Parts: sequence; structure tokens; C-alpha cells
Amino acid sequence: MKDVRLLESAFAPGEAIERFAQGHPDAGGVVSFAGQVRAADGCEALELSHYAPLTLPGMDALADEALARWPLDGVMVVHRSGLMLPGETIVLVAAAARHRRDAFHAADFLMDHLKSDAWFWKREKRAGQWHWVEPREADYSDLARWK
Amino acid sequence: MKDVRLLESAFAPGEAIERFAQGHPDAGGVVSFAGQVRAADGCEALELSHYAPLTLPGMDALADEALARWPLDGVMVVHRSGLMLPGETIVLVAAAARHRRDAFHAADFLMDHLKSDAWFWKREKRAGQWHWVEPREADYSDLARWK
Amino acid sequence: MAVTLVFLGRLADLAGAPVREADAPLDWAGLLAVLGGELAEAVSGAKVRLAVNGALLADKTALAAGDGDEVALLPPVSGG
Amino acid sequence: MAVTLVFLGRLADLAGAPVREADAPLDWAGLLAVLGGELAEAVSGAKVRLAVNGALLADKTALAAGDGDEVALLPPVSGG
Repeated sequence: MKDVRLLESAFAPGEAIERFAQGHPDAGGVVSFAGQVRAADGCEALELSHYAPLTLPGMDALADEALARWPLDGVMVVHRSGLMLPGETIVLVAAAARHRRDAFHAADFLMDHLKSDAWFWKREKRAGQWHWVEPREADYSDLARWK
Repeated sequence: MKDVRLLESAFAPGEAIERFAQGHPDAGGVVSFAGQVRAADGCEALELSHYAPLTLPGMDALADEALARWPLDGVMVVHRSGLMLPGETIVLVAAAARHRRDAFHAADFLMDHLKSDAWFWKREKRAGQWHWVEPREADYSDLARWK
Repeated sequence: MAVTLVFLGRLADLAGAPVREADAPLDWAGLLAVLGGELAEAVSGAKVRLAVNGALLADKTALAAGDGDEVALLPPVSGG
Repeated sequence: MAVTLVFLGRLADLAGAPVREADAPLDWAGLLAVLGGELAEAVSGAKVRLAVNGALLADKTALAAGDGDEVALLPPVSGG
């Protein structure tokens, strides 16, 4: 029903999606979003820090909110922390539902909140220098759609 | 960039999603939708037939339309035909993009068209009897959103 | 000689077979006559389309199939 | 005794370390005095929030931390 995890090491998103889909045999469809460290733009590495007393409880409450808003069979929220290299998966969300539109909305909702309303801090290494990343304006307006 | 396939036998959606994501290292995110034969509702089997001269060319044109409408790094459209049992994946679409909203829209667009505007005919077996399935009203109104 | 008729979806059930041969040349009136009864009525429905050799007809009543042509009879689709 | 200050994100860079101790009791004016200069200014910004023992403060100027408490200094987040 609800699978929320904060991982310190690399994971395979496809495997997690497949296990999630198989775990919800009564759902007609599963929508997923996987965000990965982009190889473009000269990003050499990415580091995500978090604050343990807030981060996982916040992810858990977010998953509950998605379950309360749409008729879903289940949701999955998996977020990496620590050091990541290009190609590694940063975040994976999935929603299983009888009707696909509910699953699309829920996955979209989860991502908008993880991007700019979850307790993570992201920095990127470019040309050997670390730079803190803050949400784009579009991330804040994406989030505002759900208020 | 574009991966369009019509399959006659079962496939693992997670593996396909993972290969697709790895094939687009410059995309920040990959949205996917996997539709499966539901175990609920007493559906014993599902059969999809198609018409070769139209089906794959139609899927290919649909993928091209998605690529033309949104700035995507790539799209994948995989559809089963033939006999399927509960739990088997019927359809898998994925879109890779720099910005996640484009990927969400493209996956949503692809599914709405595959549901009610692609050359497939679906029937379900319940209590030993085959019944043809036609799109729900919601499928037609979902499709109309993109006109 | 012959035109090949290909029945899709529930039309194949009505026709009793997925493929049937008809005499060429074949126009819309000829098709309805060949099909007869329930099948002719079903094919006349607004949602049923025709394709000749894989090309959809914008107006199915303009059907003009010749020897060796394949005419597909396409009821409403349902994928995913 | 001591209050533990935990600096997140770019505030950890400004502080030069992710954790620092401060004397208890600690209120908002005391926190700014302990932090001083650039760090006090950054923490005063509207987008920076405080949590005491994992509970967010609705009004950070109402800070009242005692011995053994952990005060987290939380700049704007960025996940995914």
C-alpha cells in the first residue's frame, strides 16, 4: 500500500517499479517518475543532505496525503541521500490505481512536493566546485497548483 | 530517441523502463505508465488483436506526435497483442525529458491515444465467456483534451 | 477474381471468421450485399471504418476495391 | 549546559561545520548573538526555518531552547 524509503546507496528504479506493480495486481496501471543525475551540463556529482528528524516523517506524511486525495491502490516514494554520480537515480515515485488519471495526478503531486517541499538540500559539483541548488521558480508554481 | 514495439509475448516493464532511462542520460526524468491485466473483477484472460497494416505505423506516428509536441529526449511505446493473463503488462509508455512536466504530459498523451485511438481490439474472458471491451466514456473525454 | 475482406474485433465474431473472399470489383453497395443482414447493419454503423490495403477511407461509401485488394472492416478500437 | 545547533544546506557551509554547541537557555536574540555577522543575517531571512527537537517553529523568533535541546537551522529545501 505505502512504501516510503530514504536510501543511502544506489538502487535500480526498474526493479523497484516492477516489484511495486506486481504488489498491486488489482490496479489497472502504475505511473512512475524516476529522476536521475543528468550527464549533461557539466555536473560531476550531486550531493543530497537531509535532516533525519524531519525528512522521512515528511515523506511518509506526503505519501499519506496522496493516498487520501486519490483512490489509489498504493504509492511508493524512494529518495536517495548522500553522494550521487551522473546516471544514478535520485528519486523514484510510483502510484498504482484502478484508473490511470488518478495515478498520473498522484505521481505528479508527489514529485512537485519532493522538489520544493521536502526536507532535502541539494548541491552540485561543477568544475571541481560545489554549488547549492535551490528550486526553480517553475518548481514553486508547480507546487502551488495543489493548494 | 524513439522505441516503438508491438510484442506477441510477455515482457518485464521494469527492465524496459530501466534500459530506456539509461539510454537517456541527459534527461532529468523519466515518466512511465504500465497497464496490466487486473486480477480483480473476475477477468480470467484478455486478448488483444490488431491489424498489422495500421497498428504499428499508427503507434509510430503517435510517438512522433509526442516528440513534436514536447521537448523530449525520447519516448517509448510498447504494446502487447495476443492472449494475456492477470498480472501481465498490456502496455508500457515512457517519456524522458529535461523537465518533468513535459514527460508527464507526453506519457499522459500517449496513453489517452492508445486507449481509444490506436488500432487494437480488446476482449476479456469472464466465467469462461469472451466479451469485447470498448473504451469508456472517460477514455473519449480524456482523448478530447488533446484536440 | 477476388477481394479479401478482413474482419476485426467483434465483426470477426459476427462474420464467423476473420477473413472472407468477395468477388471483384467491390463497391459499398456490393459489400453490404455480400455481408447481408446483421453484419451489413453493423458495418453501416457510424463508428465502423474501412481501410483498403492499409489506407483508411475518409468516406467508406466511396469503397472501390479491385482484384487482389484487401478491405479491412474496423469497429471501434480499444487498446491499453 | 548546552543546546546543539544543526546547520543544514548552505548554512552548514557558512557555519563552517554542520553542528555547533551554544549555551542554554537560548532564545532568538541569543541565537543571533551566538551566530553573529553573515550567519545571523542568513538565518534571519524569511525562507529560513527553525525546528526544535524535530518540531518546526511556526514563528522562529519565539525560540526557547533549553539544555539538551537540538535546534535545526533549515534553509530553503531542494529535493528530487
